[in-house]
Amino acid sequence: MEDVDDKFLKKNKEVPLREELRPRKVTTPDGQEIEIEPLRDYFCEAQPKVHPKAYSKIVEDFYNWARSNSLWILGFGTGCGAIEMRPLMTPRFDAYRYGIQWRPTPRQANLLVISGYLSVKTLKRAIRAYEQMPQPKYVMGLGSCTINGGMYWDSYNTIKRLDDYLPVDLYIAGCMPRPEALLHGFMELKQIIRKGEAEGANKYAENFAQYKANQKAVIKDWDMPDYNW
Amino acid sequence: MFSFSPDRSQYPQPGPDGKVEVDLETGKYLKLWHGPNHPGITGNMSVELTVCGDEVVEGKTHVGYLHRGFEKLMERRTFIQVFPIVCRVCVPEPDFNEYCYAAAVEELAGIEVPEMATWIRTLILEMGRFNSYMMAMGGISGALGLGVVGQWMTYTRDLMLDRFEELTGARIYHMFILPGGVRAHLPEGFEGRMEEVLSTAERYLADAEKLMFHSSVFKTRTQGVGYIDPALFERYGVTGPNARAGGVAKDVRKDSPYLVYDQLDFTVHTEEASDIYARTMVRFKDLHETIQLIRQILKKMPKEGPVMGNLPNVLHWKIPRGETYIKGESSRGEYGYYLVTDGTGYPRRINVRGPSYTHAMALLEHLISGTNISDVAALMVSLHTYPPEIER
Amino acid sequence: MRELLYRLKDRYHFGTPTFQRDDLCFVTVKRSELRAILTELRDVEGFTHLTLLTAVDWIEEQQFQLTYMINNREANLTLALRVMLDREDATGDTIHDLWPTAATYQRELREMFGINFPGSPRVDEEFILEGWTDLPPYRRDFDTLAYSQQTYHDRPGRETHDPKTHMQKVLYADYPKGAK
Amino acid sequence: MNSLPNFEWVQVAYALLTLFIVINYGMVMTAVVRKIGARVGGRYGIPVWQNYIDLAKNIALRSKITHGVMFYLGPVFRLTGGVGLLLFVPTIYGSEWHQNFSYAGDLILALYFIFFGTLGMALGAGESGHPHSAIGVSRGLSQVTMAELPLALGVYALSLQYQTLDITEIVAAQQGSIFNWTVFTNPLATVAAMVAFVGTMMRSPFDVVIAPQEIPIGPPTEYHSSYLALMQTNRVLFPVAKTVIYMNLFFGGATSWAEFAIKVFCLYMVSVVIGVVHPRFRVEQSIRFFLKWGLPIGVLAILTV
Repeated sequence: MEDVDDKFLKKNKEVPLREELRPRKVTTPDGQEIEIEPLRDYFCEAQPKVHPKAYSKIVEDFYNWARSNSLWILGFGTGCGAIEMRPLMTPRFDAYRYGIQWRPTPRQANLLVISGYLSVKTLKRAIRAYEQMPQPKYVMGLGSCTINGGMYWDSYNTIKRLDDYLPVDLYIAGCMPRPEALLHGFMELKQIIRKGEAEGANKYAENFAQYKANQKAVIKDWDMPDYNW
Repeated sequence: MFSFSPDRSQYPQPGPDGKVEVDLETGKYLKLWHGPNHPGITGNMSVELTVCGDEVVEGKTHVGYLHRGFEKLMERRTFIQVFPIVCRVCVPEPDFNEYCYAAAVEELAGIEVPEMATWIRTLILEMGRFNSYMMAMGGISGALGLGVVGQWMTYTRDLMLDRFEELTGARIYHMFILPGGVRAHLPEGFEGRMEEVLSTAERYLADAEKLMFHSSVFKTRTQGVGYIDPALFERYGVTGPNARAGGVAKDVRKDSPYLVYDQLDFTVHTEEASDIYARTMVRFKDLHETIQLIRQILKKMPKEGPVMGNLPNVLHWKIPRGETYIKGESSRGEYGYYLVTDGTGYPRRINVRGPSYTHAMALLEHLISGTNISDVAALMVSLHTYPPEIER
Repeated sequence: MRELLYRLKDRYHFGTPTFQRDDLCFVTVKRSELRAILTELRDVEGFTHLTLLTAVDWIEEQQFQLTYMINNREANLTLALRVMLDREDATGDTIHDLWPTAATYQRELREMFGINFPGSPRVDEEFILEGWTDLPPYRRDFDTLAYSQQTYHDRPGRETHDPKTHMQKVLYADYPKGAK
Repeated sequence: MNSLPNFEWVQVAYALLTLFIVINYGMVMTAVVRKIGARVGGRYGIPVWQNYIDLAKNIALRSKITHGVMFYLGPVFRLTGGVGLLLFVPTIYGSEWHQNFSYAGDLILALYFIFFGTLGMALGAGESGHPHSAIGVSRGLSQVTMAELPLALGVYALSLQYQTLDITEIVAAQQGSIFNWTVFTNPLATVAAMVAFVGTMMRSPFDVVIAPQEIPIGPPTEYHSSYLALMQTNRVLFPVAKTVIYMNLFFGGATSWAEFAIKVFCLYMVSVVIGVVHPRFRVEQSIRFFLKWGLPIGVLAILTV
């Protein structure tokens, strides 16, 4: 690996906040004047919490069994891997028979499948989607491009390591991974969950500052609160 | 009978330049993001809708979620190294990129392609078109709530992907067409297995036709919705099935034949209505035409011959300064590669002209105002856009 | 195609045309005459279709080349007009009123090459990139590898070969002859 | 206890037993129905016990947020609608155990409870503040209101025909032969009510409210973990309870659990079969459909009684 090219000077300017997000005065439909500050008003400011496991081991084991057999995937095709997700919903590979379902809203999903490379613009949306999912939640990285950049290793707009930004439970290698590989990945994830090792959400909460620092280093126009729960 | 159509005098009227003035703070309008995390969106893109009641006042397309900087990356790679990334420009129909790029390189470098290779290339392109149309049929039926057709279509597409796998070794990204020809011959017994796939596909398509084109609910949802005025086709760069649905019988395969299309018989299907129904119908007929073409190619193609021409040593391969543009008829319209070389071993500039570029941006923004929110998904799918080729 | 250029030659200044194929021709025009030529070709000669609009960065000559590719669908002719712009302070003329879809191309050029098109709708809005603070990425002096190395972290253990030496070693081990 | 003269406390236990049986029946049946739907598409489909696992999973989720009191009460109201509907309607005719709390005017109460859950959901989902919820609620309410219209007309025709508002008496009048069923004695009212039945089962062509492709996914957008578990319970209970009413009113009721299971399944399958092969209507199109077909048939049913 050649060393970082020091001759190239990266410019890190501040990106101004978008106009509709700045604090300002507005007139409501019934004529009142109110001051709004969108970033504070519209979002909850709570920090993520570490949620302990259930008190009894038997209960926790039962819960983990239920979680592993009812994986609800957020239907968010972030990259080209999304094209192999569709065969999974259809007759040939039918992932539904393993309790895997697709949900359109992050509030009802447990598994975020990052299907392929993440451009910086999508990373922002993926983080928001991830933070809105209820705990415990799992992240699966699909394809070589989430592991180390893959064939986009020199691209200026795609991230290289997904686990810098989100706690990843499982990677599936390949470009692109076949549906059989995905199914195998789901089975592996089930094993991990059943062993009680899939605590990515707690890891995220524990190392929150570090994850945020990584995310903000890449996303220049950070125009949302730190935690979008 | 009283009228069900909404009272439009309550809605904002467009100004002289056709734009609607929207003041969000009156509380009358709602900003609604369709996507990127939305099952009704074709891929990873989003439409920012401003709605008034159930009607869309204004729509802005936002793309860039899939931007990888391909055109920049290609400039950093040698001509042969570009191949692995060129097919990733358009995920559902990657072969077209390979063909266009290979043809552009061949033209500038003066490489001869053996005849057998052109036949196999045509076969690959038609198989890719089959897949792409299957995705489109599944998409439109899914967007209208007919999930079962989507299941059948994706299943049939899987069968065709098996044939791809047999031929090229990969399901999605084949990297089979190289400058100078293709990588391999057809495997033994390929025609018979292809025939099985095609007849299965025809059986499913007959069922799908009953559920879609003979269903009165489907007609109510699609007829007269999403109308594109044929007068706008040229201003907005509408090509392919979207234009053919408006009665413009233009098809690059027919007008300026490339590969072996001049030796094949096929008709260019058109419709007059230029709405979602007509566009779906054109795709459906084209799908049958594609099945027919695959059979024809397999019958007419020579049985043996070299598949790869002579390539220079790729380490020292330099192409003199020049520029060219290669186009072809993809399943969505005119697909083109603009290649500029500067005498070095690397391309100077490659620009991909994807049909979705014009369809999903300017045209969609134009069409979307005035539609019902429920029709947005169907409208987008009926334009058959693939976001990766917009932003590359 | 040749007659067409011959007909227009008297009124406009053309560079030497390159006839790449029978139906494809590249020709350089003057920036001041571009709009008149495009309008005439569109309205009189039937080149009604804007196929693409893009730019090439000739950094050695300190110039941007804008390529307007227009197509006559009846006669199946494609004509590409090249306009050379100065690389410093690059500004083009908007043609969004001739083809509404050109506004999208111009937005992309503004973002990716930094070529401004005053008057084009939404040209200053972000199109593909978000929060981009560096040089426009498609310019030749923007180094994507260095940017990527400085911004994103590599996973240790990844091995990268220089393509030329690696391919030489793997594919052409005995080239040039006797090297082995 | 004057309003319910024959009330005994043991009925509460009996009713809870009914509820338990019906919920379990609903859990398995909806899974089987989804499996059948999947088989049409050529898939294998989910396991029949998948609903139980999903329920356990949703309860097992660790974090939840609330948007306010109504957000919390929304699913509760919705479940109340389902439970109430079931409890005030005789599930098994002639069985003292599964007679529930039915009384002389229960037909009117049942009509009210069909609507109750939707209203509660509207309040709860509205509080979540998500635009998709708000749009979904407005769509859902307008569509359900229109779909209820033919049902109400059919029910009025029925109460005119049998001269009673007591479901038990209506069921009693239909006993004996299959030709005593309302579907044969008053086919017009049955057709009108079946239009409403298909319209309120949240399946194609009338499922635009929760359609993932359009406004994903309508009212329940913000609901998660235990809230969603409550709504899931209701989603298996409510269709069965609704089908029980239809079975009682038009198809002779059930005298045993086996008959109940078969009849409910067959009735449920009506909406499934229609749903699998039809695309969905837009809201105003489905409203137009109910006004054009459901309403005239309902009026005709009243006129011909």
